[in-house]
Amino acid sequence: MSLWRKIRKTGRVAEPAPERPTGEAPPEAAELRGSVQFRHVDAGSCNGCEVEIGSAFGPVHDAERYGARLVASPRHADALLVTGPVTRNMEVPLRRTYEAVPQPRLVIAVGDCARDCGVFAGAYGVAGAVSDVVPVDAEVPGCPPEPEAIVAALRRLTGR
Amino acid sequence: MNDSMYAQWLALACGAFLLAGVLVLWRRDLAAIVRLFALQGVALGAMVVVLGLRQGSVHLVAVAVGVGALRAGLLPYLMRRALDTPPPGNGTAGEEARETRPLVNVATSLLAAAVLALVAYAVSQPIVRLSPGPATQAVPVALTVLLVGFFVLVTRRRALSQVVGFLLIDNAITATAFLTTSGVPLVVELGVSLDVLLAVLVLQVLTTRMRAAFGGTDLGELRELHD
Amino acid sequence: MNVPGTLLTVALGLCLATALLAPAVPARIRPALSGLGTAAAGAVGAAAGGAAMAGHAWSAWLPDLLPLAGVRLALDPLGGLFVAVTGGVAVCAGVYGIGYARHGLSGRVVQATLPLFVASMLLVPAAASVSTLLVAWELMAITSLLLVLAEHGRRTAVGGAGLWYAVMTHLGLIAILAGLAGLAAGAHGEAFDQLRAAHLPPLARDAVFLATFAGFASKAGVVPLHAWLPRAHPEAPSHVSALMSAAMVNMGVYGIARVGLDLLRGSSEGGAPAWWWLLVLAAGGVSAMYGILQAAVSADLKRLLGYSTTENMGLVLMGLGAAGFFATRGAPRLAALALVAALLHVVNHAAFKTLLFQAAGSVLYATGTRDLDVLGGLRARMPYTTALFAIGALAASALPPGNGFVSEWLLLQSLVHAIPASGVAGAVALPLAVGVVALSAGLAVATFVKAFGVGFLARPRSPEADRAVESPPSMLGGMGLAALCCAALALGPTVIVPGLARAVGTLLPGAAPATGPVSGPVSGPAMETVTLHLSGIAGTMSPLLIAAAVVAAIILLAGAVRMLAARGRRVARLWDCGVGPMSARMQYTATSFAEPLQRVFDDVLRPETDVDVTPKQESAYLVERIRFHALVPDRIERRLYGPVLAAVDAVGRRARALANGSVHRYLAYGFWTLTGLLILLAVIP
Amino acid sequence: MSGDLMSGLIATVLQVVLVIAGAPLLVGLMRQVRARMEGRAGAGVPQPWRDLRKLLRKEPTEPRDTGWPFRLAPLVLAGTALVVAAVVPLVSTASPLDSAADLFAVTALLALGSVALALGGLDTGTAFGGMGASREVTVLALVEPTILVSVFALSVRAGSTNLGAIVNVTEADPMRVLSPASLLAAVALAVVTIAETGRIPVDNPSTHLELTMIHEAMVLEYSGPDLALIEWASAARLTVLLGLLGSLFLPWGVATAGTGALAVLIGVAAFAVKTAALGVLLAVGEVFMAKLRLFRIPELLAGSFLLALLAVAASFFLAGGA
Repeated sequence: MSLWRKIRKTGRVAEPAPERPTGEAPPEAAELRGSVQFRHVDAGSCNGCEVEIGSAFGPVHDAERYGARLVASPRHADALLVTGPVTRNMEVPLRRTYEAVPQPRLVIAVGDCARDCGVFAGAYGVAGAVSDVVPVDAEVPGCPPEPEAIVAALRRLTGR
Repeated sequence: MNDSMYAQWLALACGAFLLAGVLVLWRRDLAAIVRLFALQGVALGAMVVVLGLRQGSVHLVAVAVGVGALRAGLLPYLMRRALDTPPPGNGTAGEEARETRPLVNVATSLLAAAVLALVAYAVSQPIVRLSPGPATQAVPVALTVLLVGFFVLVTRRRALSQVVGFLLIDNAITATAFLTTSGVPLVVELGVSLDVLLAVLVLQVLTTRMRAAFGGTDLGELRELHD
Repeated sequence: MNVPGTLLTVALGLCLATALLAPAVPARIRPALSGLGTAAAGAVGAAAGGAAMAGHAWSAWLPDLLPLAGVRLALDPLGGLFVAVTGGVAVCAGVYGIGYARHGLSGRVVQATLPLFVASMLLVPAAASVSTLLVAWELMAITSLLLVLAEHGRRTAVGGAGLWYAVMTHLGLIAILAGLAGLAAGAHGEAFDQLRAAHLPPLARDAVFLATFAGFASKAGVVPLHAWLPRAHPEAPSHVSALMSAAMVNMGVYGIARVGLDLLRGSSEGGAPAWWWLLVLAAGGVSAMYGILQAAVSADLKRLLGYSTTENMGLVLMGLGAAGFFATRGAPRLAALALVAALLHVVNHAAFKTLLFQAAGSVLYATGTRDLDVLGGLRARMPYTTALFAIGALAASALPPGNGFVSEWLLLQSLVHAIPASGVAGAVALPLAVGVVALSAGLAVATFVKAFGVGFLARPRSPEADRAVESPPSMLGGMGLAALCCAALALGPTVIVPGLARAVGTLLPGAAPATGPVSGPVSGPAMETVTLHLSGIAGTMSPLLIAAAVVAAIILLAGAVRMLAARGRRVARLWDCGVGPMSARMQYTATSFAEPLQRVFDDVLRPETDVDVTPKQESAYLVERIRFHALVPDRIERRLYGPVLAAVDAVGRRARALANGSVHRYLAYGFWTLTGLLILLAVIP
Repeated sequence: MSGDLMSGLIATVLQVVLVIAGAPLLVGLMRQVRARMEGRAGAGVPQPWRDLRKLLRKEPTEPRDTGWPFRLAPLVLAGTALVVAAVVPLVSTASPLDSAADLFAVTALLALGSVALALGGLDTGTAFGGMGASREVTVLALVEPTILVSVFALSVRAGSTNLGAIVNVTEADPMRVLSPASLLAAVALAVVTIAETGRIPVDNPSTHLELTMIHEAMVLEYSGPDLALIEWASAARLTVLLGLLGSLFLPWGVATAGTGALAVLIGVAAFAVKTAALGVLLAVGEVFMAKLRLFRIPELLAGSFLLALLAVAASFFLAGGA
């Protein structure tokens, strides 16, 4: 009963949906038409981006309302959500994860580290940016990126 | 109240009575067990009300209200209070509020209850055959609750679940009395209820004392007194 | 001599001829001769049984064949059913045995005994007097024992299994002998016709029933008399396992039905006591539950199948017990329905268990192991065996469109509709019985998903499994025949049900109308001919239509998906979370698969697990090796037989003190005995 | 006779189409309800259909070392769901297939689908596939007694296990729904439905944590149209089972034999409303519950078995019980 009361009192916490983001979507996204499943790969991130991704899929930003969803297996996924500079240990796994995604597949590099290794550029354990390992279709800048930016990038893929 | 309505309402009340009884075995949370017991009190009251309405006896309805108030109101209230009293010392409240490790595990006790229900049905057939009617036919229900109460008494560790087991037996006896004779005299019922009240009070005092002495109400620990 | 008589004689003659010829021919062609002879005898026997089921009764008295009483044979529809089932199994086993015997089983004794074993099993249901039955029974026991011991030189476990089997089967024989002798004494004659007319006092009648029930139940592998079954069936050569598990255990069922419902008919005028049949029902229920539970946690493929036999015999006994019980309650239609369900399950079980044991034998033949934990990956290496095992597993797990489903459906129908007719005892027993049937069906699903999924699918877990190759054509042929029987029984049970109804008619006279309780082909639209209609109660089900509908739906969906799909299939690397490669040892094994069930039924199974951690020398926190050892013992065996064996052992040790080697003492024993006897004779008037 | 057959046939076809089209919508509705109660906006009711449309156009993959069990599993799962959707009386009791399958056959068909998927999971040879299969069949085995004993309880009243007969009897005497036997059986079957369809508290359909998965662990290797079939099939099984609960215990509006087109239309509407209502109820319940630990599930199932057995008992304990 107390939970019921809490639900009634809290009501809707999701913020009103902002304008649909502009900018062109990757050509593969056209086939997905409003439903994109993401498999998240942490290629060596400091977990800052993970917190923001969590918040993007949380109730306030609610990325799920645009047809995006996180899934447990790359076989179920349409796109990879890669964070962090690609460390040497994660280079092969990232490539294999990409291979495991059925066609058509997309990759989003989330955060500055994923785009260009950020502050870790040239570090001995880093193999390179995400685009050095797998083809990247969209990027979200920021360290860490704001949830709004992540949601906007997801929306460009779902087209909603 | 026509025949089929009477039979159906009585069956419903008996069904709720039975369900509340066997669900006591399912729940581990002592607060939930007390709630189930209160629900059973309501069902018992409703059963007597149906019987009273059938016989057109205002007296029986009044008794029903009394029974309901005692079983669904006062006794659960007392048990809630016993439950809410914080244990002395730094609390093992989580341990205390749950029937964590019954002597017979929950799944097995549920299956045992199923068998008990069938046994109760089989052994009460002679009684039913004496005067078949919707009320007597429900005697197996009361008998099942009695056996389940006994089972709770035997297999549960917490003093409070034991109290509930004892009260289940009492509820079952009351139900049998009403179902077979369609009502015991008010005085007898009052006397029995007072006895029960007394027993609950004694057990509550005992529980409090046990807590003070052992810091818990696991009756298994009483064995230490023997050693 | 009429049709069934001639055919049965031909079948027995074929068996005998094969047994005599087999030792004489060279070892190279001996398996072929023996196998083909057995198969031919089986086919003729099956025809004899079929003719008897079709209503051609036959009986014969050969006074000179055995001293004192002579041999009495008769075939009625009930006996015919069991003869037919035995014959069918023998056909499959004979064909299969040709290839299987190449693995060092072409010896004279084994190849000559096989047809004799089949002959004895054809004789048991055809026996029409106590002495004939007992002789055939003993012949069956001895030949099967010889066959169980066939591989005793190769594995040490065979000897122990043989000893268990020998002791238990003879104790069973003694029980049957005692029971039937008691009945014969009361009837002043030992022919079955005389027994039927006998009037025994109630106490003697109960004793006869209990003794014969114990004896026959031990043959059927019913708990707690099952201890020999999970030992002997795995250790016997696989086609012998098939014969034992699919045909021999049925003889126990036959015996219980024959004695309880037929021979004791005269003694139980006015109805047999209901507790007999409740006892049978309870024994069946306990066997079904316990058997399938042990099968579910077993990792030995053939032991699993052996325990599954116990389960299925349990289900059959539940049907039999329910039938007897309903008959005592004056509900002949329900009784007939339950009996039809039981007999149909006998037939179904024979078909799928033959198939499964033979497929397990092929796996053993190809890999040398029966341990599911090291099998796997056989789908690619033995595609036909895999597909055939899948058919058997589908049937054994009682799912549509398998044939096991049909008989379990009938059994459930008979149990579900009986409440109003069966009084208090029924009201208590039947819901529990339904629960038991349901749980055993559910666990059977788990068991066979494990056996098939772990044993045959995915990747091999050992080099032996990796090297497996497909079996020779004769073995595939044997399995294929059994699979065909399964398919036919699954899709067209309405065809054999009238025959079963006739068999039921011999046991429950007056109960079954001429068309049977489950009238198959009735006039009406074409759809009706493939639907099982229960007369008296409203229940219908059509196995053929269900199978057709499922196949149609699958084809429809496959077509739709192909039409809508935009891209072709791609073979990809297994998803191993990107690290890989995943070794075959990372797969779930049979033990791990059964672990949740084992944990749920912890209180019943009491598994013994032992974790042994050896730390490195440098630090207690670094582990060098972890050994995990798990064993699920047969608890009933341990608790019940352990004390008995210990007591026998103690008595034996005490008895050894009597024999100390002194000749004088032995002579003294004789002297004292003689004197004692003389005194006893003098005292007794 | 032929007119009856005709209207029954039409009703059956309508029913199948309704389940095919409506099942994803039901899942969407349930997700939407959950989202709203969690304060989110939700993806909208048609979202599952968008997912399916996309999955159908994606590339199916097949891991190395897998074979026909892996390929066949989605088809069998979806095929059995389709057959069950045609057999059970959701819109009308006059289905021409009604005599082909009763409640026993329906549960066995659903079990066949689960078994196929479990074998598909085992065929991949991954640890998660085996784990999911093992748990799925364990739950399946323990659910079976509850189902069959509940069927027993329901059949006592109708004297038959055929679904059409049971629904007809209930529809003729709706007050029977309020009897203890019926209520207990309803609760028991509701628990079974939850366990069979892998909803909270038995399994969490939206979990991402492999170690707690039952159903999801078996399908980790499927992609594209195969996955679409599996997702559709689980939605269809949920729809059919909820619809069946509705027909058995709230039979109002189900068309019976010999009624006209209007009755069929009413049946369609009633089925849609009832199923949606039950789905919403289930979704709301899920918000308030946590997933049970795997080894607490047997307790839940033992409890439901007890309820089913009491339902049978109540049908002969109590005068007004049946």
